[in-house]
Amino acid sequence: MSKKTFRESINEAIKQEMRRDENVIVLGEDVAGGAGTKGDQDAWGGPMAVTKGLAPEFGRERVIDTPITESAIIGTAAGAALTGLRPIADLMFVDFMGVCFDQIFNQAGKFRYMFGGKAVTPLTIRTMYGGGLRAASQHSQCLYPIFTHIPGLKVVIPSNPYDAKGLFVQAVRDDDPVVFFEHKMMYDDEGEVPDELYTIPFGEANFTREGKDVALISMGRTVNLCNQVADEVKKDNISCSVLDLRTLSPLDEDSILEAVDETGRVIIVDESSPRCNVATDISALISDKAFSSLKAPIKMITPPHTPVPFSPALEDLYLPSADNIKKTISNILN
Amino acid sequence: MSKKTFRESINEAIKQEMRRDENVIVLGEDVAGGAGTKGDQDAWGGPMAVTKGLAPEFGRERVIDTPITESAIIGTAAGAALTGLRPIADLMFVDFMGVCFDQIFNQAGKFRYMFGGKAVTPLTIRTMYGGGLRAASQHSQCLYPIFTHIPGLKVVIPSNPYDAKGLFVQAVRDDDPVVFFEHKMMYDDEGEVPDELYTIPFGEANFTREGKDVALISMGRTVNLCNQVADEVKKDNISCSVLDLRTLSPLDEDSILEAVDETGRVIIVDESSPRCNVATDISALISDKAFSSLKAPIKMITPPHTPVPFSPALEDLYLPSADNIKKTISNILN
Amino acid sequence: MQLNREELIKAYQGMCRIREFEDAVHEEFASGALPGFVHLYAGEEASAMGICLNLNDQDTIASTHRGHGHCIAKGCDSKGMMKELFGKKDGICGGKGGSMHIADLTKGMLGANGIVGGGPPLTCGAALTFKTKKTGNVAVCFLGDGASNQGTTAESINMASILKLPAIFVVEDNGYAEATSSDYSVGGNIVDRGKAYGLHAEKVDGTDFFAVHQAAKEAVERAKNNEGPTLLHVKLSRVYGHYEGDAITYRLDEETKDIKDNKDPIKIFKRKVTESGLLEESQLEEIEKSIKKEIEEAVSESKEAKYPVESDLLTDVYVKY
Amino acid sequence: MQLNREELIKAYQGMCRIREFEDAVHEEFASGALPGFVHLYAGEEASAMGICLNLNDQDTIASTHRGHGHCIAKGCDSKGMMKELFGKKDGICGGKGGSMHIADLTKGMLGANGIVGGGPPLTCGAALTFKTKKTGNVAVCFLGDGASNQGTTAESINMASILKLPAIFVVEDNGYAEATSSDYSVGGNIVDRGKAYGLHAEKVDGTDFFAVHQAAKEAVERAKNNEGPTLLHVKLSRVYGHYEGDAITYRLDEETKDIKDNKDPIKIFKRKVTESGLLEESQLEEIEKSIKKEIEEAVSESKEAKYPVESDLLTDVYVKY
Ligand SMILES: Cc1ncc(C[n+]2csc(CCOP(=O)(O)OP(=O)(O)O)c2C)c(N)n1
Ligand SMILES: Cc1ncc(C[n+]2csc(CCOP(=O)(O)OP(=O)(O)O)c2C)c(N)n1
Ligand SMILES: [Mg+2]
Ligand SMILES: [Mg+2]
Repeated sequence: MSKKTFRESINEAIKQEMRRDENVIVLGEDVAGGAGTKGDQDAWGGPMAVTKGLAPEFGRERVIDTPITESAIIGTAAGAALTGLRPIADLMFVDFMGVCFDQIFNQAGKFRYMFGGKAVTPLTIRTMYGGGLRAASQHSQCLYPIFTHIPGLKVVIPSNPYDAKGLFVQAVRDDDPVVFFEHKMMYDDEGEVPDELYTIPFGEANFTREGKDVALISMGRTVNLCNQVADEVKKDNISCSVLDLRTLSPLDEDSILEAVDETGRVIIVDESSPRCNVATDISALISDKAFSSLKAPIKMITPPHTPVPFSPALEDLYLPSADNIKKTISNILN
Repeated sequence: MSKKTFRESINEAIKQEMRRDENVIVLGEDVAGGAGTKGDQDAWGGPMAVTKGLAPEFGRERVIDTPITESAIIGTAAGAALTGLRPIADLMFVDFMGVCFDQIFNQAGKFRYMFGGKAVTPLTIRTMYGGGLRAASQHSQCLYPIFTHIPGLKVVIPSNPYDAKGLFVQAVRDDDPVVFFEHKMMYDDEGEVPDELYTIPFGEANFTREGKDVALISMGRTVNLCNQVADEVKKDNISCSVLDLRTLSPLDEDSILEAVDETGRVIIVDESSPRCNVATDISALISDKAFSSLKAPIKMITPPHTPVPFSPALEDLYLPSADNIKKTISNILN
Repeated sequence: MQLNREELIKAYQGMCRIREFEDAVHEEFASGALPGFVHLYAGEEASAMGICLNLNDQDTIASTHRGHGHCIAKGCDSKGMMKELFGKKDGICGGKGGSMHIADLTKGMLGANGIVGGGPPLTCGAALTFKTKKTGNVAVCFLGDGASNQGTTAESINMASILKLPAIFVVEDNGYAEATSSDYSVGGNIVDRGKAYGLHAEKVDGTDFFAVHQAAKEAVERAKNNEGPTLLHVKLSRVYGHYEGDAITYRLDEETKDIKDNKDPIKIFKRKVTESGLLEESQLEEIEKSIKKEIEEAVSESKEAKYPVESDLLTDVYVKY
Repeated sequence: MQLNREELIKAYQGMCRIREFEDAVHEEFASGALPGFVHLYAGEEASAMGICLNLNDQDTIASTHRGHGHCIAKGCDSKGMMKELFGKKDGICGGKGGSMHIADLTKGMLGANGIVGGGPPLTCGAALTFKTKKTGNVAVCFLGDGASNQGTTAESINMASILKLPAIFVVEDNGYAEATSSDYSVGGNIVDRGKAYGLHAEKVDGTDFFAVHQAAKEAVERAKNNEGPTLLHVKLSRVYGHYEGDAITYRLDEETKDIKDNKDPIKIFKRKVTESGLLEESQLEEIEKSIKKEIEEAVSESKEAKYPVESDLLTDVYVKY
C-alpha cells in the first residue's frame, strides 16, 4: 500500500495485467508516442502520460501507436478481442466517440447477442471525460449516459485512485466490452493504493459516507464533491450519505434502494447533460421501486442543457458545485 | 384534406417545401436511386419510397444520391446548412448514426454555441427507427434518447400522418438542426392530412385522449398502442389520458405536469432501451416537479436491456405490448 | 489451374450450395414464409469460394449484409443457417441474429454485418491477433463497391498497411450499391486506392473461379510471408435485386439477362472443367442433385423447427452482468 | 512570381501577424495567463497565407485544432481572436468557443475544429452550396497529415470527386500527428490517395509562399471552371510542440534547429523578396513593427476585457427553443 495518483494507479493496473497475461495489449494514438520519429520512443504515454513506460517494458508489438482513425482503432481492438486478445483501446477523449461509435455499440457491444451467445469480447476502452480543463465544447463532455443506454456494454467510472485500479483490473479481466471513464481533472488526485493486484467487482456501489437525512448519489469526479458537502453540512447537523455508483452498467440497484430507504430524500449529482442522463435514470428507478420510501421530490444536480463553454468564467458556472448541492439539501429538508 | 399514409404525408411535406423554397435540397443514399445506371432514375426514393417522385420534379441537383458515406452525407448537409441551404439529409436507419454521429452532435449541433451565437444551421436529418420489421439488432433500434441527450439538437417523433406533415414542415423551416424520427412500421398508417402546407410548433405535446385515472405518456409509434389501450380499458370504467410528446427536445413540460396533475398516476411507454431513455427522463422530471401530485409509483414500459432480437417470436416479446400496459394500469390502480 | 480433383469438387459443391441456398431463400421469402431483410449472394459465388478455399478454420473472414455465400464458403452449416433465417432456436445464432448476423467463430466466420463498412476494422483486429500471437493465419474481409467508399474501409486499409497485418480486403464490385451504380459512386478507382494506401492491389475477374482462387492464393502467401496486406478488386454481378423485394428498375432487363447468360460463375466453371476434362458432366450433376436435396431438407427442417421462447429473451447479452 | 507589390505586402503582413500572434500565445500560456488547450501554427504561415490570398470573403475555409493561422489568413480580427483565447465576452465567439472553435462566418471562416477530420465533410457542404447556388465560390479545407488518415477525409474527398464540387483539400503535412511521425502513420502517400479518388493532386513546398500561392491559384481556377476538386499535399514544419506544454521529446533538438534555421517560411519569403528587389528590407521591418504593436495591444486589451457572466450561460444554444 502506498500513496498513488489516479494516473499512477491506472498505469500500474495496466502494467501488472500486461505482465500477468500476454494477451493484454494496448493500442491508440500515441499510447507510447514517438512512432517513426528519431526521438524518444516513449514520448507521451497518451496525452496525460497514463500509459507512459509501457512501451519500453512490453515493446511496440504490445503497445501500439496508431494513426488517427478511431473506427479502425476500436474496430481493431474489437476484432482482436473476438479472436483471442484482451485489448485495451485508448479513445483519448470520449468526445471522439462520434467517429467510431458504430464499432463500439453495433459491433463489440452486440457480437455476443447477435451471434447467439457464442462470442466473447474482452475489450476495454479507456476514455477521458468531463469539464474543468477549459477544453471547450468538443473536449469536455461526459457522454456516459449514451454508453449506459446501450445493452451489451459495461460502463465503469471510478471516483478515486483505489477504485480506479481495482475496477480497471476487473475491466481487463472481464469477458464483456467495458468502457472505462477517467475524469481528466482527476489524474493528479492521490490516494492509498495497494501495490498488488486486486479487483473490484462491477455492479457494487460504495457508500463513501453514511447518513440518514439525505442521500447524495453520484459517480466519478462529482462523488468527491458530494463527500466534501457531506462533511461540510455535518456542522449544521445534517447527515448525508454518499453513494458512489462506481459502475453505471451494471447498476447496483440494491444499494440505491438502500440509500433511499435510509433517508427518504435523494439528490443525484451528475456532471453529464441533463436530458436522458444517469441522474434521470436513477431518479426513475427510485420512483418506480421505492416510491413509498420517499419523503421529498427527487432532485438532480446537473449542468444546464447547453454545450460546455470554454470561458473559465462560464465553465465554473456550468459545472455542478458544492454550493448548488448545499442549497438543494436545505431546500428538500424544508 | 384527404386520407394519406404516413409515407405520403412526408413525401408531400418535402415536395411542397421544395416548391416553396429553392434552398431546400435532399441528399442521401438512393434518395432518388438509379444514379449512374441505365435504368429508372427515380428507382427507389429511399428504401421505403418516401422520397419517390422528387428527382423527376426537382432534378438531381436538388435530389442528390450519395455514396455510402454517412459522415460525408451529414457533414455535407451540415456545411451546406451553415452556408445558406436548407438540406434534408437521409440517415436511412438511425442505427447508422455510429458512423457519422460526430457530424451531428459535435459539428451541426454545436456550431451555434461554439461560434457565440453567430451560426444558423437549418439542417433536417430524417431517420428510421424501431422494431417490428424483423430487421434484427443493427436495423431496429430507437436511439432517440441519445439525440435528446445532446444540447443543440432538436428531436421530433410524430405518431401519425397529420403530425408527420406539420412537424416535418416545421423541421425544414426551423433554423436549428432537427433529427426527425420515422418509425419504420408506420409508413402505411393512414390519416386525414390537409393538402395545403401547415406547421405544428415544436415543444407542444398533444393529448390524444383525455382521462382522469391514469396518464399514459408516449412518443411515436407507441402512442397508438396507448390510444388503443385507453379505448379498450374504458369498458372497465378506467379513464386514461394519452399524451403524445411529439417532440422530445424541446420537451413540453407543462403538458406533462398537467397530465400528472389530472391523474396522479403515470405510465410512460417508450420503445427505446430502458437505461437513460426518454421514459426515465420524463419520470425524473415528474418526480422533481410534480412529486406532491403523485398517487402511485411512476411506471415505465420499455423493452428489456438487450439488443433487438431477430426472431419474430422474440421480437414480439421484446416490444412494449398492449397487454403489458393494461397489466400495469391495473397494478397502479390497486 | 493447379487445383486437384478433390478441390475442384469442393469448389463446385460450395458454389452450388450457395446458389441453391439463395434460390430457396428467394422463394421462401416471396411466399411470405421467411421473415426479415435478406440480401442474396447468387451470381457472386466464385468470389466467396475462390477466396475461402485458400483458408483454413483458423483463418477468419468478416462479411457483409450479403453474407450467406461467405458463410457457406467458410464452412458454416447450411441447415443451421437456414434455421437462423427462419428465426428458429436451433439456428446458428439461436434465432437472435438472422440473415445479417450469421456467425460461426469455430469456422473463423466472424459475422455477417448489417453495417456497410463494419467489417474492415474487425478484420484488422483478427489480423492483429494473428500477428501478435504469430499464428501464421490470415484475416479476410469481404466488402462491396459501395462499402469501398465508407471511411472505415480507408482507415482499415491504412491500419493494415502501416502495421503490415496479414489481411486481405476483397472488394466485391457487383456494379451497384443498392440502386446506385459504382460508376457513379466510386471516385477514381478501387485498385489505385489500395495502392495509394500502400497495399498490393489488383483487379480480378469475379466470374472466373480460377482467377479469384489464384489471386487469393498469392495474397494469402504474401500475408503469411509477412509481406503485408492485399486488396483484390473482384468484378462480378448479383443475380437478384439489392434485397428481396427490390423491383430492380434501375437495371435494364437485358443487363439481368446478360448476367444470367454470360456472367454466371457456376456455368462458367462448369464449362471450363468439363471442356478441359477435369471433371465429368455426370459428376457435376450428381453434386447438384445432392446439394439440392440438402437445401430442400434445410428448408423443411427449418419450417418445422421451434422458435425461441420467453426465457431466451434475456440471455446472451453479457457473459456475466 | 506574378504577385504585385500590394499583394506581397499583404502576404508578409499576414505571415507576420500569424507568427506574432502565436509567439504571444506561447508566452501567455507559459506564464499561466491564458487558459485552455492551444495548438500553435508558427512555422506553417506560408500555407495559410498562400492559400487564403487566393480567396475572397465569400469563399470558405474549414480549419483544424491548429487554426489560428487559418483564421488570421482568412481575415479574422486578431484582437477578437486573442480575446476569445482569453475567454472574454468580447471574443470572436463570445468566449464560448476558445482556441479550437474560432469562427467568423462573415469572413467565410467556418470554424477551427476540435475533431481531427471534422472539417472535410463540412467543406463538401459549403462547396455544395456554391455549386447549387452557382455562386462561383470555392470551399477550402485545411487538414493535417494525421487527419489525412481519418475516414471522414476519404469520404469527403470521394464526395467532392463524384459531385465535382468546387473544393480544395489542403493537407498540411508537418511530419507529425501529435508525437507520431507521418512516415509511420501514412500508408502509401497522400498525393496518390488524392488521385486514386479522382482528384487533381500535387505536392507543394510549404516553406515557399510562392509555391503554395501558385498551386492554390490553379486549384481555385479549376474549381471555378467546374473542373473538380484538388488535393494539395503541402510539406512544412511546426516550430512549437503539438500543443502548448508538449516537451517535444520525439523530435531531436537538431531537427527543431533545422526547422527554425532553414524551414521558416517568413525568413524564406523575406530573403526572396528582398534579394529579388520586390520589396525593401526597411519596408518589411516597418510591417514587423506595426504587427508587433497590434498583437501587443491584442494581449493587453484581452487581459483587461470582461468575462461573460451568468446570463450568458444559457444563450446561443438554439435559434429558438
Ligand atoms: C453504414 C450503413 N449505411 C447504409 C446501409 C444501407 N445499405 C445496406 S446494403 C447497402 C449497399 C451496399 O452496397 P455494396 O457495398 O456495393 O454491397 P452490395 O449490396 O452490392 O453487395 C446499403 C446502402 C447500411 N447497412 N449501413
Ligand atoms: C477525432 C480525433 N481524434 C484525435 C484527436 C486528438 N488530436 C488532436 S490534434 C491530433 C493530431 C493531429 O495531427 P495532424 O492532423 O497531423 O495535425 P497537426 O496537429 O500536425 O497540425 C490529435 C491526435 C482529435 N482531436 N480528434
Ligand atoms: Mg455492390
Ligand atoms: Mg501533422
